[in-house]
Amino acid sequence: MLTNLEEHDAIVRAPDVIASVRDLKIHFRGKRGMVHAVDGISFDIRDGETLGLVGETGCGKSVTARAFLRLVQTPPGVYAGGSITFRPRRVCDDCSGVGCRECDGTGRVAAHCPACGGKGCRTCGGTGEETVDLLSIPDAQMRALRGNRIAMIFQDPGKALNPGLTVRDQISEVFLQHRTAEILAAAGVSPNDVLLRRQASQKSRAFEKMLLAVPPLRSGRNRVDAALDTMVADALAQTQIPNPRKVMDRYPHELSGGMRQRVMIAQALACNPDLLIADEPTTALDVTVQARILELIRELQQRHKTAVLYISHDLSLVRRVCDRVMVMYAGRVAETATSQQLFRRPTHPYTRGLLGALPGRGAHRGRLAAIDGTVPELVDPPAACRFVGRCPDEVAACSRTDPPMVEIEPEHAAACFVHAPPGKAAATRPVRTP
Amino acid sequence: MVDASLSRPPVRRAPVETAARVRLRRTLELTGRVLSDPTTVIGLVIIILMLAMALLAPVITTPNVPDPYQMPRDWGAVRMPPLTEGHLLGTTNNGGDVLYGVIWGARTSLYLSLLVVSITVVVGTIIGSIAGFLGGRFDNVLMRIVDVFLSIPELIFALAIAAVLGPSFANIVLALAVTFWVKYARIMRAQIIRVKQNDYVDAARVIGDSKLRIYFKDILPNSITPVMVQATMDMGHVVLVGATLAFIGLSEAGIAEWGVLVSEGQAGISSGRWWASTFPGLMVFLWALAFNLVGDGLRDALDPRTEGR
Amino acid sequence: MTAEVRGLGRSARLLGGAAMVALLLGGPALAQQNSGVLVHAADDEPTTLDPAQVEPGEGGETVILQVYERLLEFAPDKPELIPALATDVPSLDNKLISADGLTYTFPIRQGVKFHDGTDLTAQDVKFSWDRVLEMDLPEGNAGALKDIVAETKVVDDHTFQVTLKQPTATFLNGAVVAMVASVVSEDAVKANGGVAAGQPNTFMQTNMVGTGPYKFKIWNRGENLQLDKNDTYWGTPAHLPVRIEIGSDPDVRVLGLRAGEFDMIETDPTFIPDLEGADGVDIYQEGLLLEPIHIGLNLNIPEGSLPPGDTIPVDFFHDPRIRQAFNYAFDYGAFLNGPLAGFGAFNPHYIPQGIFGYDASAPVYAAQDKAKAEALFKETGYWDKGFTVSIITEEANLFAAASLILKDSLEKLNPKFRVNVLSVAEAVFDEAHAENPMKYAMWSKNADPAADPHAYLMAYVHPDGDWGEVHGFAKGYRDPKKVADLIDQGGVELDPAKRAAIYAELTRLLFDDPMWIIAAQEGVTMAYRDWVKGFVMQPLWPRPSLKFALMNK
Amino acid sequence: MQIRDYILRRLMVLPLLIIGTSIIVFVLTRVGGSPIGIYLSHEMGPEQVQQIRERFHLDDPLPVQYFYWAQGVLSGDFGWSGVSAAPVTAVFPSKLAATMELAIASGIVAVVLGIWMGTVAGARRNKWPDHVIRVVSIAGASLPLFWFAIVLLIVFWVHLGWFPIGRSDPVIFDSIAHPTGFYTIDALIALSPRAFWDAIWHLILPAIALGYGATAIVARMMRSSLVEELQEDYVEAARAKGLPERLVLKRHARRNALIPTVTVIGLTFGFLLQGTVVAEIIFRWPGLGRWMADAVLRGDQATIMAYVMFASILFLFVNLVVDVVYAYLDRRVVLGE
Repeated sequence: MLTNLEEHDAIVRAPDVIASVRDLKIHFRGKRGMVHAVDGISFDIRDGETLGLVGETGCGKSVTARAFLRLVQTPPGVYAGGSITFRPRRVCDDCSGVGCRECDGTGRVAAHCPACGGKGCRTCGGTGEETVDLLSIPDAQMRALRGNRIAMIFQDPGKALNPGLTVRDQISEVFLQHRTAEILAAAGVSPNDVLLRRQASQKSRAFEKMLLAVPPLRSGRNRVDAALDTMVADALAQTQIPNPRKVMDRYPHELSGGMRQRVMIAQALACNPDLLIADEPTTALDVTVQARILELIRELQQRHKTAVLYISHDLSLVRRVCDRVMVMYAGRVAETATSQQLFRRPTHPYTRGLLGALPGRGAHRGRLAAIDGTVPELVDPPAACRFVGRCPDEVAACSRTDPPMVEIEPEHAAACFVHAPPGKAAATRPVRTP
Repeated sequence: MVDASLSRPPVRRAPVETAARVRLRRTLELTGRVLSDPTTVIGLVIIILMLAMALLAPVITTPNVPDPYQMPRDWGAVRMPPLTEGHLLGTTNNGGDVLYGVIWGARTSLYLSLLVVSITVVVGTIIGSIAGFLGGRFDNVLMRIVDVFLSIPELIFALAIAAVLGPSFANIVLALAVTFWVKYARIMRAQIIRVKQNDYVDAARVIGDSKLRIYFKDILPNSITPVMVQATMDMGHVVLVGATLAFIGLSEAGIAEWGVLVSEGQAGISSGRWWASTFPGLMVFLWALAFNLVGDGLRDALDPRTEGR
Repeated sequence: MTAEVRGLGRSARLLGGAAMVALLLGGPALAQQNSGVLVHAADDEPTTLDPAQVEPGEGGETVILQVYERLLEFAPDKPELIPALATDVPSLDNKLISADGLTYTFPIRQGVKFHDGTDLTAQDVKFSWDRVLEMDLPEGNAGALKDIVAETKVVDDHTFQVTLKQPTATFLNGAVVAMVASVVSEDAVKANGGVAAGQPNTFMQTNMVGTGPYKFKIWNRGENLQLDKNDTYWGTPAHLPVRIEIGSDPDVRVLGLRAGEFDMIETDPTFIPDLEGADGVDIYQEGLLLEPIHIGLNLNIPEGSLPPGDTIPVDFFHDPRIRQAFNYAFDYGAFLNGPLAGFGAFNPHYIPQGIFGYDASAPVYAAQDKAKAEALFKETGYWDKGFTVSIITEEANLFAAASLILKDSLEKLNPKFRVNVLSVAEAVFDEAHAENPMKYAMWSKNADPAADPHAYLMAYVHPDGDWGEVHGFAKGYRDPKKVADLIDQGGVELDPAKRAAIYAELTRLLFDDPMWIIAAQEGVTMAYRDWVKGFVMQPLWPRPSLKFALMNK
Repeated sequence: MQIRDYILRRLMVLPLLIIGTSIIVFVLTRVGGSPIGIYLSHEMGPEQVQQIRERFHLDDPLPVQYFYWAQGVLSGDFGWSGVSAAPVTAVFPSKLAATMELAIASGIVAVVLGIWMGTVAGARRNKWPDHVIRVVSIAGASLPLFWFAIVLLIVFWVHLGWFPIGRSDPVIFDSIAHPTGFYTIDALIALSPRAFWDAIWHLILPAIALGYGATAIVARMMRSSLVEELQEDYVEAARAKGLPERLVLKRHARRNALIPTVTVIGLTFGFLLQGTVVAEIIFRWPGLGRWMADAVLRGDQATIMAYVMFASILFLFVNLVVDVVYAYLDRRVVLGE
């Protein structure tokens, strides 16, 4: 699956990396040409960390996030190049997912590479861990990861929950898709019972449902349902929803925004995923609720040591939540750094502009510094810094070639000819990992 | 939050466009969008051909004397098959030239649809505007009347009216007009109520514009679009329903009208005389199809939700 | 049994498309369908089955003809009287008509049973006739008896006697054979509502207890009406039960006949060309209907009542030259060859071909004569003035076609002439038609058939007759008195030669003084499958007068 | 507002609408002319005509005439149907059953086929099935029923002989009892496969002719609402949960897309109802539509009134049911808006 030795190197050097994006390009076929929504970005997500992905609307951050689940609609989208490698974990044998010392409390352990059985080979980059390229695995394998190893929280829980199904129906789908064996075990049903197994994996057809409504078979169905209910209730309880058994029977429109987002989170974390993608999870919520939801995500993330890709346009929020931050602009990475570094020493003029636009940072009350101009159109862009035209510091080179990512200090890199000139600092070689 | 600047960066001021320029640009954009859909273009082409046929009817045929809307009946050449000399598409039971009927039928249909649609659009728009703009009791009474009209399927209503008025072309026009205005009144009222709530209407009110001026300057231009889409579709629909009434037997004797021709011609189909009703029936189909395609395209182009369909 | 055969036919039809195509492309003829029943597709749904209520010419008559019987009947294939419930046709010769022509005696057939099992007696006949006279329903044909009959009498169980108000040449041909004179069962009527003046009998509207070769079985409104064989019929029993399919459109009947689902269909001549040459379809096209298709000219238009647009003065048709000009202008050939598809005959005047008194040598309007029409219009001054006149007609039938031809004829003659054809719904036409005075200048329909010339002349020619009064013929005839006298003489003249001479004179008189445009006399046409044996019909009413009992397949 | 209150409120408005409809139709028909013609024949004299005028109160002012009509209706007398030569109420039930059987059969064809077509088109948007279905459904909305039905008749009855015409084989029809008037149901009650087959056999062609247009309406609505639903976030969320596409489509998108589709079923029903007039003429179907067409051609006002009233009441009722079902299905809807 991986073809480039250089890519392996990156993974070898950082064994705690759970997902690794290399030169990802996602384009959209538009009426006037190819829109380069994501145009060659590279970054890693480390196990258990929270990586903030910041940028304004249309900079490609949501597209990047969806690429992890391969949810970008094709057409009009096109995966134009690059890779996303991912190391799915499996449930810890010792504690069956509850969390023990063996698995550092996460309930997950690394899965052995199916190609080499853990000895280390090319496929797994020598780590011996199972490694997949999310952009090239078959659909069935992708579906097995979705909601299971990689989960997603959407921006507006009001829209991302199906209005026509109860909370129970929606959360139980996750279990039905990924935890069939557990459901059957909890219900005390033999895994060989085809009818019930199909029910517990959401494969029943209409006539099977009718069969299952007939008295002798009904008890089995009821036991499966009861087991499922318990799992759903537990998942909801994790998010500190009071009265989970009652909430289960509600339709989304009967719940408040905060409650809906809790349901969404419960659904996302139901299978204890390795990577959680949170796409502006608090934007659609009231300010007061936002804080609590953030707190909840943070707490759950720490408890499960789940890696989180946190997408936001809100820098102040990112600063509170994230370990590291990546700033995107017009489909490119502008700057990556730890949160502290970024706020202490913003390097890319765009990052500086963003920070300048934050209230309470040097500007007078009521006067926010704005970045002049608009985001460039991304239709077949030329080789040049994307910030050209809006940048206060631009030089001639900016319009001629793409600026490479240059490491300024450890963990901190930027793509700017002016502020991170290639060949100037000690670490002048272009870096892939921040 | 306060980070609105991020999600929507302030726009560098573009050169100011006049309202007229904006309208022109929008129209051009709309035209472009409409024309980008091949089915819409097919519809437009059919419409243009139909219109050409209707308008040029007196040129491409020899009009029947004294009334060109009557079929020219050649009683000595009844039931002639197509490609007979002088009767390219054959003749009817009464010796009427099918080609003449097809061509002048387009003119009759154009006449019918323009008449009905213009009457109903004007009446419906006025009534709907009054109801929506004034509101209150007047609105209530009007809308109850509209409800009553809408509680009868349109063909049945038109059928009942045409039946009572007696079979004639004018009565079909009348029956369709009585039936169809309601739709426009309802659309227009809903639009006006929606548009009325917009800020620019309030703004105009604050400036002190008169009600009539507000109506014509701000409300009407912004609410007329759905009416126009409906009118486009109805140009086809009117002919379809009108032809159905004519088929049932409510049009005039001997008139060059497609529904009448199908009705006359159906008697002969079993004996292989397919032409007398096939061609006119096909014309009704194409006519309705064309306006439906264009109306559909127009609606999609105007509706942001279905963009990129 | 029937259904099984039918089912078999279906599966055979389903066997394969290829076989079907082969069949269509001139393979073996269509297999006989609906065996064991005669399927007749009728034009009209009956409105009533009661002879006392049925309107002449209406769909119910077809059924009444089969189930009820009358004292005398017309022969199956020609307008000739034959005995039915009476055993003999009265005549002066056999003394059953009294010498003064006022008393008719009918010997009643013995051993005839009604369908309910009761015996037929002279009392039933008297009851039937008296019932009609007493009910006197406006929609029915009571007048046929009421205007003539003075008294009915039961002489004995099997002898019935009628006394007339005055000698009437048309009594046997016009009244005795009329459907209204059908003999019904007294017991059945008395048991089901009896007789009430002016009130229809609801039992009799939908039930029939007669003596005919067919028994009434069921009437599925809008679908069919079924008749069973009467196994105890006094005469030759019927071969097959009958199903009358009702209410289908003319073209559907044509299609059904071609598909073999119908054994015979009622059709007007327009459809005959469609059926000619069709496999397995025979067409009956002999004889003429005795109901000339005519266009009425109103001489009695109330001032200001014409439809908008009409420019003619109300006395337009008072001028015989105008009426003649119209007669010359009409394109007779077009009507005969177009709508009638050649089935019919030019009919010059109001004694149709096939009726006593028809004069083949009389001058006729049988061809368009534009020159004469032009000359006459010029003479009256209308050639240069022009005019617009409306003609009212029922829509989409032969009458409408006649109106269209008049329109075309006149408008092509002179573009200043405009004829508006108002083709209206039947009810609208009927209302306009029934009004006196009538509010339209012209209308188009056909005449009511009769067996005697006097009936035609009284209805359509006599200045004091039905239409003569409504249309004010007295204002238009050059010599109205002479017309009236000739008709009156003809009505009482019992010597055929003298009577013929009177009618010949009248005919010539009417050629110069026409009151109608008579488009044509329609041909009798029926289409039937060739597997129907013994198909016969005769041109008089009821139309079609088919005796189903005689047919087999 | 509770669904129950909503239904009650709608039910209270219903009679007003019906009365309003009856007044409008009554006035319109009477303005056009007197209904007397259907009762006349040309043999009648002026006295007889006058007698009939009086019998039907035709010389009274319009409101009085309406009063008589309404009074009759309330006592179950819808007048005398001239075309049937019987009281309206006597012929109505059997014709109603015939028409409803046809309309419902077509409706089933339209709903099942329409939803299927709409789903396929919506799910494979801009692929060839979508284009085909789009053309088929737009054509369906433009196709003159009177023409389409004739073409079907010619091909399948006259030329191929695959399907019969009419509603039944009279012999088979008469061989079973008709407690409901619905031929198919009666055949099932009578346990007669032969009659049931006969009923279905006769239904197919008219149901296709009539159902095609309605199918187009349903398919179009289904497609557009499915397309809309497929763009909703919850569909993406469902995919993100790992659901296979089949479940995403059926359990999530289609279920919600059906809700707006329900609303067009009311509209479709009106379409079917008016279509029966034409279809019944052509297929010789002994129902209300033909009855109406006859009445129209013969100017039989009592029948026209009765039919229009029936149609509007049914139409109103179906729309009420649809609205209630819609409100029940779509929990987002705010009642009374």
